[in-house]
Amino acid sequence: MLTIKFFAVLRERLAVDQLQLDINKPISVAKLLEQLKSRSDKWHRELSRYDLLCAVNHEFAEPTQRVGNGDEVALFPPVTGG
Amino acid sequence: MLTIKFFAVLRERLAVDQLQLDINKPISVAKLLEQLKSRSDKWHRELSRYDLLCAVNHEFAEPTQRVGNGDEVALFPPVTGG
Amino acid sequence: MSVQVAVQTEDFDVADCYKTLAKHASCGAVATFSGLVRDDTGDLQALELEHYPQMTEKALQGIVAQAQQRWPLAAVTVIHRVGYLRVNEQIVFVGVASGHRDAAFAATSFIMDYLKTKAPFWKKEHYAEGSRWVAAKDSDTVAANRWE
Amino acid sequence: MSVQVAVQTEDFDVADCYKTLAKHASCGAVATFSGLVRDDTGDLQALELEHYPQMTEKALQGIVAQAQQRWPLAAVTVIHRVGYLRVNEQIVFVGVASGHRDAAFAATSFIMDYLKTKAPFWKKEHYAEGSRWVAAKDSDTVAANRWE
Repeated sequence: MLTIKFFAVLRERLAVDQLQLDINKPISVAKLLEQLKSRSDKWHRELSRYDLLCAVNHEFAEPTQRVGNGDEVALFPPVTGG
Repeated sequence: MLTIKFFAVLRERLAVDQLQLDINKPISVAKLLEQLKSRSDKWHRELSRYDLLCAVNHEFAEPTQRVGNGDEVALFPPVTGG
Repeated sequence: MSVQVAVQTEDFDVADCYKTLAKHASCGAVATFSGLVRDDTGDLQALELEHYPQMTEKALQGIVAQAQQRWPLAAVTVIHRVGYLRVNEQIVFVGVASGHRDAAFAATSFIMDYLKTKAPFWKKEHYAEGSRWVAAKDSDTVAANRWE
Repeated sequence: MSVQVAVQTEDFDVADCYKTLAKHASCGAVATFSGLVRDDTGDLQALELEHYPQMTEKALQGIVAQAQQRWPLAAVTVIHRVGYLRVNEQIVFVGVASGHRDAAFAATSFIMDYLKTKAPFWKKEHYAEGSRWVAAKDSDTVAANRWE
């Protein structure tokens, strides 16, 4: 299974901490985002923010990176620590 | 009286902490230095160092500044605190 | 080179952090930065800090490793708190011991700039009338970009 | 704006200095720098610090006043020791509390650069085989000039 985690305002608005999807063939993060956006208007809106960030297996990743079962993808807004 | 103080390596090499001179008419620090240099070859050598610094009444001063009785002149090498 | 990185709910003691950094004999220079909860409005009840547990320490370690590659450092400490914090509580500590002050200053500043823009923490402000997520600041991105 | 400037033979406690700076509610950012006696040769017995008593505090106050004019600061502490210091003893502390980290970093760095080149302190190193006055570093002048 592919794990997808959501943080901060994204986690709140989508009302989900994490999802698990069965991805039998690796796909790009961009493609995964398209799949998630098709869930509903709300998902489409929240995942279309221009400043959305993505990490794959705990490292920042580009939308071109390919992911599959066993990977952990995280989606979140710009960070604001410190 | 005009007070002249010496610090650090200058104080050590000239073997003097401070001098008092009676200056009946204000003179420039540059002129004062010329007077002090005429004391001996050692004084001439030590006060001719290119990086000599000067303070008048506890503030850094240029050689053109005029000083007289009641003033305190300090002569020292570049500072090395911190 | 000694590195301490921690993400924790508990408060930290700057005196202890400083002692650890200063005991590195022959280091000469110790620079530190502490970030505290600031209340610009006078109405802040609490600041909530969320993070991405498995990624946070890895990100901080990576930032410290980059600082080590840029400057000669003897010791680095980075502590970041998470959870609910009140006004004037400590949020973050970055401390660097080095042989030279320019390296200590630069590394401390670099780590803070990168931490603000590249470590997965998010702040939410809680007020009596509601709460809001803190927006990322362009000035933080500008500050981080000057190191590239 | 709270300013503390001291020139003293006694040691100072960085924890106390930090507490004083951090209690300025709504300051948000506290940057500090501590300079310690470094022994590059392994033979240093003591570092002797001479100063010009009537001028030193005035010079430090003047440097702090310049920092205040350049950045919005909530509190500044500058402590410089004089007399004989051993390896790894604390020499100098500069701490700045401000609403923003860039101001805190810049002011701390500025005060150190100016202190190194414009405050009347002189260092002498004592070794078993004799002693020598520390020469002023060109790099310190360069560091101070970048603020002009």
